[in-house]
Amino acid sequence: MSVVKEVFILSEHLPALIVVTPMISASLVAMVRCGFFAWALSTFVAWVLFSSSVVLLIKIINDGAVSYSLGGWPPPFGIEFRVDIFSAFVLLLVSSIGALVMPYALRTVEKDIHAENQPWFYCIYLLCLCGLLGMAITGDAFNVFVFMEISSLSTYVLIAMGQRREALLSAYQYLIVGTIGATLYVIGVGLLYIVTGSLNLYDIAERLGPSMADYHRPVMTGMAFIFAGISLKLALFPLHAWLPNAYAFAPSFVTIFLSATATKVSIYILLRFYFSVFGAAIPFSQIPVTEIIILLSLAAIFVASVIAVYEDRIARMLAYSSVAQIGYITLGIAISNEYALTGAIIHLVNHGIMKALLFAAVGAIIFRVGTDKLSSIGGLASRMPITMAAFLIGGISIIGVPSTVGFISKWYLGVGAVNAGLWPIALAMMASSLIAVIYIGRIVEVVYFNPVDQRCSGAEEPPLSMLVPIILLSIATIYFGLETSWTADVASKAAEQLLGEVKQ
Amino acid sequence: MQLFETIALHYNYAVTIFLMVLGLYIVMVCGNMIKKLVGLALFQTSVYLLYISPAKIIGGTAPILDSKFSLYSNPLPHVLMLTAIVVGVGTLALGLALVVRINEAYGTIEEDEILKRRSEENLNTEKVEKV
Amino acid sequence: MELYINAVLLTLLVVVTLAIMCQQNLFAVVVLFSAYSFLMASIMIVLDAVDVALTEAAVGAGISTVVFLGTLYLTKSAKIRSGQVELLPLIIVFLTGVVLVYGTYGLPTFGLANAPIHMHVAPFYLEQSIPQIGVPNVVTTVLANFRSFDTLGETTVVLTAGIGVMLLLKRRNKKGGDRT
Amino acid sequence: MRSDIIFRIMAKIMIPLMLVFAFYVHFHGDFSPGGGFQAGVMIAGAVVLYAIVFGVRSAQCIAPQSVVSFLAPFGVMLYSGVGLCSLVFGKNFLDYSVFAHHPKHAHHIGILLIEAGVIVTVASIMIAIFYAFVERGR
Repeated sequence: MSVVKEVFILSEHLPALIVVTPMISASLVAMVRCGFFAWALSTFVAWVLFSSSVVLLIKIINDGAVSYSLGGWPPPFGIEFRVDIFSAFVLLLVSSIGALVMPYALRTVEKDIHAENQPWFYCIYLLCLCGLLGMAITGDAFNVFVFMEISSLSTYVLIAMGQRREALLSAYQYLIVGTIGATLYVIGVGLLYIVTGSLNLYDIAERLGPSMADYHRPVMTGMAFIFAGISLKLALFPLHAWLPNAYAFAPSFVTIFLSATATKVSIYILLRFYFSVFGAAIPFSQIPVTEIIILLSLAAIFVASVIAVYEDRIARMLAYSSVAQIGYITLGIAISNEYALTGAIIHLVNHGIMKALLFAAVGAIIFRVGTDKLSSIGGLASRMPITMAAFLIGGISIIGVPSTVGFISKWYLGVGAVNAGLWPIALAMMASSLIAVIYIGRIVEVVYFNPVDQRCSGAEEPPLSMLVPIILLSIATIYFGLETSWTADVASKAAEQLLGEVKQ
Repeated sequence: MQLFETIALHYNYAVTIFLMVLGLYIVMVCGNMIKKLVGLALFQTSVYLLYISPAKIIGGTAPILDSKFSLYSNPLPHVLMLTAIVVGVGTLALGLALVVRINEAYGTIEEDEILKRRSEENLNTEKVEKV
Repeated sequence: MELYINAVLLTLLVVVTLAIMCQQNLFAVVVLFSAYSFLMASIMIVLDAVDVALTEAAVGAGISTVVFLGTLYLTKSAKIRSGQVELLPLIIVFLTGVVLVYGTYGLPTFGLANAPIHMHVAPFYLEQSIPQIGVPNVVTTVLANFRSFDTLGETTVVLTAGIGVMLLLKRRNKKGGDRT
Repeated sequence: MRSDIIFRIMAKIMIPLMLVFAFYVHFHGDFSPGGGFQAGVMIAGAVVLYAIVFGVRSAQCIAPQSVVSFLAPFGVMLYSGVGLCSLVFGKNFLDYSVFAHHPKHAHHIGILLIEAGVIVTVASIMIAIFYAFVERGR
């Protein structure tokens, strides 16, 4: 009986626990400093977080949004955690990827990171997880900044842990760009705070409308700065220059985790501000960003895809493809009718799943062959059939073939574009899929049809601890491509709710 | 005198913007990694002025309550900027640690020199592969 | 009066910043940055932000300078080559400046007690600090009570940065520097 | 610099003063400017001064590397432990009212505890960063 009661009390405090658990376990890992313990505890925590975000999402679907005031101070005086369907969905994405990559970490981290540094590495990983979850859960504009910095600082370190010296350089460049982005965000929040006097996102939204009359200019400038700052963080074209190197040189475990989560959480923040804060206060017709975002997204989709075609390293190719896929998401946000927005939100998750799968497969290739250069992995499919089959599944999902997750999101985005009367955009999306066919096709050709390269003649399937996450991710890619009731329902509910907050 | 006062009232924001712009310029133009971080620090520091200036009330006092005063400046921006200072020094330390490691790995901290070497290396490896 | 002290200090700040920009000697840049931090701390005192001033003096002028000097020592670098003026950064910076001027021109007048920033949330802190918590320093109250979670996050940021630096710089016991 | 007598004497006078001032700033933070963060940086400053004047080896005798890197996460642990304490007693995270019956006392205890967490983490991290840079130069 008392156990039930305790569980009930805990579920009441779930929002706080989701953020604090990784924080505490990170400090525990750093205090104990034993390699295997660090991995075991991180894995345990990641799976606990995964299950608690499932519980949280179910609870929110049944009972509606949850507000949790930290320190017992009611908002706007204290910091508030506001979890609605959308944030719970993003929490679930982050924590599920965080949990899925943990078994994968065991062997790759052993290989990539010196034994003495492993506990600290896992500590930093947990802090990164904590920062990302905190960004998705908090309802306070400045608290977002604090968690953004926790996640960014840990990301810089994680990237710098790469084997090659270029990793240091990309980490440094990311540090410069990321800090500029965060500072621009703080400037924007500061301007909003000066004219509203509040930091709580929902309180700002309420007070923004009345203060627009007197302070039109600062509000618009604040909005521009917030959007510019977040765009740097989410690598919106043409602010994407940091991303390909960062993903290509980081340890493969880090790349999988970051590619699936880091930019997605930034997109979540963008959506939060776009719909729940500015959209709720200012009629959209007065926000002149829609056309700009559509143009930039189309440019991202085409330019990044074309660059991806000419890349020689698979990791960089996939990184450029990430920039293109982010373009799809921002496109859906800009069209912002119900279908397109649902498509954008599903694509957050779907792209997370398929990019994690692709990078996991590339990580396995690097683990066994030692390189991911196209020129030296010819005929690898005969040596690593399961890994390459998983890669193929991820590849056709990137292209958007039916029965994969990639198709679902593109379908919603396309229907959204058509509903909005934007036929050319729907056609452009189809054309861009053809470019994806080229770059995925290049890899498939080399791997399946070229003679076996001498470098990978000794290669074999990766160890089971790496193979299981790869297989799970490829099953997810197909399962959520066929059985859409789960993802699409939640996403459309989230989209409905976001659009419901917008002032008409 | 009136003119002086108007200028003085707008001076805070003017200087804030100047510092921001200059900091950003140093970050973007300077090839030296240490100086780049100095520019970044300037950019971050200018935000303190943006937050603290509007918190001030002329004739008010610091927000430490006492029966002798009744007008206090706004304490909330002060708290936010304490956090920002901490974040700033964290970023700086991390950036400098990266610079030290880059210097060990490449033997220089000038960005353009590193890029030049990298392109030379690329040429060399291509030659090797062709042979 | 405080307005004019403020103006003089701000002007000094601008001068130091310009000197930083033009200076080619890295050691001088670091020392100037330290001076900049002290000036910033003085301005914070004029603007009644005493806690921020104390922190900026301790961190900006103290620890940051130590870390900068440590890096200079480790990288053995003293001079930098002067970069040429590039067009694109200039345009971006100019645009940012224009947008900022546009935005800040409409802000409430400096130093007025009835600006929106003083009307919402902040009065609650000032009123409730003594009756509810019994601490006269409102900055401490907000830091440790009302927004204590921010402070937890801030401490975590410090931890992240510190562990990151240790991870990057700590020599391994056996053979270090096996990076190719 | 080890042989410079002026430095050594001045440091011997300054370092205790710095430490006393740091603790003043920490414990008097309720009534005057300051708090755990500023105090932590000052303690770190005292150790840095000691290391500069008397050598890093002797500084590491007072503040050993292992202790420093153990205490840094301990501070965060202490801080979040306070929050968990509130949870255990059924209040929201970081609600101090669980520590005593009288709300003002409870807040005092709460502030004291979390500031202790902050000072421990900040001081040890700043010292650790300094050590990391110095050790790299050997």
